Amino acid sequence: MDDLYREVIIEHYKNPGYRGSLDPNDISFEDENPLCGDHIKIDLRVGGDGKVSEAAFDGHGCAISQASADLLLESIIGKDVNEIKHLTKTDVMDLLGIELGPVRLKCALLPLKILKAGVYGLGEATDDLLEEGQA
Amino acid sequence: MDDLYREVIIEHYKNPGYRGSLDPNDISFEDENPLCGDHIKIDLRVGGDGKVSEAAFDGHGCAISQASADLLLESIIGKDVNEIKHLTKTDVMDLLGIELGPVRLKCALLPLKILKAGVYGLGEATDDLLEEGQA
Amino acid sequence: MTAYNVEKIRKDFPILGIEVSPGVPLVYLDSTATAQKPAVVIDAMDEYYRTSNGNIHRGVHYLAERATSMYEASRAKVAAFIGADKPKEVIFTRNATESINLVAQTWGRAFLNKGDLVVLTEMEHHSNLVPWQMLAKEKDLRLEFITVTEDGELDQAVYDQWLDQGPKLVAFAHMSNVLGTINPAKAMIAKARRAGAITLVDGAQSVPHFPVSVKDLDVDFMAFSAHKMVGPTGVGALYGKEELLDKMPPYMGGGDMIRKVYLRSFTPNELPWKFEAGTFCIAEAIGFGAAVDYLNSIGMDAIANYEHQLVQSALIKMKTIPGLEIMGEKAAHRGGVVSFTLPGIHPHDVAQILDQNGIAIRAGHHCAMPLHDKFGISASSRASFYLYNTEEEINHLVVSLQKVVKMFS
Amino acid sequence: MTAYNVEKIRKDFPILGIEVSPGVPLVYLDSTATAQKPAVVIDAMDEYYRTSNGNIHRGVHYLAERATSMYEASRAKVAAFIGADKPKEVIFTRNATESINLVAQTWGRAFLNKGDLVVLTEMEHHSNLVPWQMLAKEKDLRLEFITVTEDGELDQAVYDQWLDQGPKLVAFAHMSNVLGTINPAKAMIAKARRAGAITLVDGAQSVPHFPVSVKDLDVDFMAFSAHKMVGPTGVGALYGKEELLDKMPPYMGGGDMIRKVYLRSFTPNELPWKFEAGTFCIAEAIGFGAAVDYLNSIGMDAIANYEHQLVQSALIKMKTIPGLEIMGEKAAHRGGVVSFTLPGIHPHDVAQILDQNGIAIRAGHHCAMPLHDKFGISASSRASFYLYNTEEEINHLVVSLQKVVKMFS
Ligand SMILES: Cc1ncc(COP(=O)(O)O)c(C=O)c1O
Ligand SMILES: Cc1ncc(COP(=O)(O)O)c(C=O)c1O
Repeated sequence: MDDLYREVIIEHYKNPGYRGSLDPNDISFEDENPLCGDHIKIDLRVGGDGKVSEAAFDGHGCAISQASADLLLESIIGKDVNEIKHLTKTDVMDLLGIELGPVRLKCALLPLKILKAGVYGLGEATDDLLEEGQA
Repeated sequence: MDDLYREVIIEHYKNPGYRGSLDPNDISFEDENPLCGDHIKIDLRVGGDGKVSEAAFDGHGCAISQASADLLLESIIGKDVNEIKHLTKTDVMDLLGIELGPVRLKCALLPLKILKAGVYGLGEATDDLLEEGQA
Repeated sequence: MTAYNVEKIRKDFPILGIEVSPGVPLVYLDSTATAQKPAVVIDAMDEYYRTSNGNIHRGVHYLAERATSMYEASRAKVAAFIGADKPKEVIFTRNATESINLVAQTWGRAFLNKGDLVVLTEMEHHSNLVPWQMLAKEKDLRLEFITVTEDGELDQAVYDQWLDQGPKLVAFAHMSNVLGTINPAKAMIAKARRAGAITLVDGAQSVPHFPVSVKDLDVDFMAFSAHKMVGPTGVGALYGKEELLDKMPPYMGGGDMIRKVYLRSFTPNELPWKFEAGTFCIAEAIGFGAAVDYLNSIGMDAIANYEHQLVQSALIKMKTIPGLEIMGEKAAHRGGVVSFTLPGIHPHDVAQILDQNGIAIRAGHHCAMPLHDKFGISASSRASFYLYNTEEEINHLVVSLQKVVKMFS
Repeated sequence: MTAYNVEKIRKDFPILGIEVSPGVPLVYLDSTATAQKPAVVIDAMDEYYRTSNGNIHRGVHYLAERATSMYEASRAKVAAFIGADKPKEVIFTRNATESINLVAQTWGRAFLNKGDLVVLTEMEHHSNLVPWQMLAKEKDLRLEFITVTEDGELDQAVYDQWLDQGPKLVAFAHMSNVLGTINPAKAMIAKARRAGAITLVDGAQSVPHFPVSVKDLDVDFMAFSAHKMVGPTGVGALYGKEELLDKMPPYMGGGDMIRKVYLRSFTPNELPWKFEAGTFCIAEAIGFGAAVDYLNSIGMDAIANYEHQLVQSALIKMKTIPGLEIMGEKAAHRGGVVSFTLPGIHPHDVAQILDQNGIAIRAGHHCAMPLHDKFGISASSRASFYLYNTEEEINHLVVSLQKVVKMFS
């Protein structure tokens, strides 16, 4: 029963490295998954070189959504903001390393949607954002 | 294939004994079965003794409804009007001598409904009239 | 193209082997009312209940996830079958009737106003009349009708006149369930669009019988039922263009169609679920998907060709019967439906006598009373053909009709 | 009374024998979302499609007549099951949700007016909230809510206050799908009647689980779904008192719900068909009848007793888990539903980890967001029990929950 909740997920859920908030910040966006009440806010600071210098998330929800947020932020530190636009569903699934059914997929992908909506400066975090480069 | 359309039905359909109308009359009522467009009007003359002295039906429709009307009128000539109130579904089925599915049953019973609605002086010919003595 | 093997197809449909009474095999000529189901469709639902039944969308367990993915896979199949771009443009409903009511009650109530013109036709099924009558009464709309010619076709000149008056909606059957007429939907939709009208096609009789592409038609809404296309009862579909569906208010309220609910307000869910309230027809949708797979395995072109042959043959043979008149016989394009009358013999009697010969045809107004009024009759008999009918069945029909005529003469 | 033989009952349900992954048998604790189906129900529909499929009401042939009588026989069975006097007081619908929408859109739109008070409760399923919110918005009605106490019961003093204000309608769940609370429906209905209000009971969770008689309740409307009472998806029912149903305008327009149709007007059919437009859920209604037969064969009293034992045992055992809190634990009358939270562990995680142990429970708001808001949480986990669950399954649940707690600690 434990393969799905690989230790890494429980670990990132219990001891997240990027939990918190950044004020001031350059990019900030929040949204939620009404199905389960997962709520996540992501703040980014971007350096003069266009690269993510600091990142933090806040909110509450299931282990999958919180671990996904933590792993995702870990993966983008130092990356060019434009690179974030190319992140997809697959990248998140690789980070989590597990297979998920449709309902839990929404939890796993919520942080990416929020991150991309913030980077694109959109008003809404839609499912389209989970595909390559879409806005 | 012919048992259901016993000769008597086709015969009464093709050569009805009671087709026509009575004017003046003592009781007259008409109605239809919207499902198949069967339309029947029944006129009665009632003697001073309360017995049906003359009867006639007019209208159009399937062999079953028309034969049923003809057989029914044939059976009530000379009967007390109050007796008609006691006629039921079973009486009609006995006259026709065949078994019918629910749709055709409506055709077969239309004349009885009309007859009873007329005798009871009702505004409408409802299915309740097919049961014993109901009004 | 491999030859059309009707005997092989018949074996796929368990019911086609029954006898209606000892020694009297079933001859099913009533597919326009409802089609028979191949074993693969029945089995798909059976299998669903035996191995995968769970409530959809909200659950995270094995069965809920299986059921959800099967349900949504069926939606994708149905969408592909009618050439829709996106599965979310296909809303599951109970039947074509509900699909039309949905449009009337959501799009219609939101976007039609007093005095607006809605154009229908004289050959509509009650399902594409009554919902508009109800709405017209509520909102004081104006309903006008494209007349039907002697040949059983829509009078395009009359249609043009109504278009000149700027209708807001044009709604018509792709194929008449009485006359069999196949209306020139693509051209009619193009004209409606130029006149600024939204279009709804009642595809209840077209989608089951020949290839239909909503994209090619460029139609705004299309309604159809699974049970008429070898699928189960209890499920149908509404196709709608995304931008229209998006603008429409929800239909029924309840579980699944919401995003958030508070005591006094709610926000609706996304497409397509916005229109699917409560526990939906899950097994039925899965059966619908299996039906579409089955029809695809035969090929809609092959089915349409075969039916065309059957009906041409039926028309020729039926006309040999003295006095038999066919409604809309001369329509240029017609599908596998033949409605007819016999002088002095009520359709109910015809149907019942045929039934004793094992032949299932329909008698009555076929849910098209106004069309029958137009032809000056209250009822007709209707034989209809589908992928599993045969030339021998037509022969049997014709011989039996001859007997009926004899009985009454 | 013969002893309740759960092992024998389990054999009637094919799905209960499956494994969700090799070596992991299914433990189905999600019957509140949808129940599993016994073979007799699946087979009844299968058999219908293989031997009796035809469109109902209008046809005179063998299949049409068979289908019609099977469909109407099911209506009579469902009516008898809920103690209704007349089969025509039972309208088939898609599900409980549609039943409630039907009342809102026909009775509600016809008889409720600006400012009228509608009393609901804080424990309603979205299906008994959203339809009234939609109507309230349209007609400017006033919605008020009977509050839920800490113990998970309806606050009858609050109810009395609303009754003093002369509500036109009181609508509430007979049993909560989250708390398991069984509300004192009979007393509440009697009070509503004295106050002059029409009553609607959402019987989605009561009718499947204990004997319910509309006559004894003297309720005006009751909604329920077949799929929660071992029947198929795609069919539900609305019970309504004849005199009310008679006065209501029709719901959807189309075939079968009409008596006569002209181009610009129609007259509606009699009860119950007035509310059943288009080709209805024929096979599903037949499956519904088979489900009712099955439940009767076990006995609703026996089922209720057995479930009561199960849930009492579950409550005791589950409370041994550190930190586990049960919603509405102290309700005086409760059915076989246990919703709970574990500190610091999201219900979705609980459900998913249990799923890997083969245990199907539900996680989320269970279509009752306002109730969760009231309890200050956004989601809960829910285990629910039905006639086929066992003590061993409860033990398995408890052991697995202990593991979950350990994983997260
Ligand atoms: C109390 C209650 N009411 C209504 C419903 C809605 O039932 P359905 O989804 O079958 O329409 C449910 C089930 O989800 C329920 O538990
Ligand atoms: C042309 C047409 N439209 C609509 C319908 C209604 O279909 P359903 O009864 O499945 O809703 C039918 C079938 O009866 C039909 O033939």
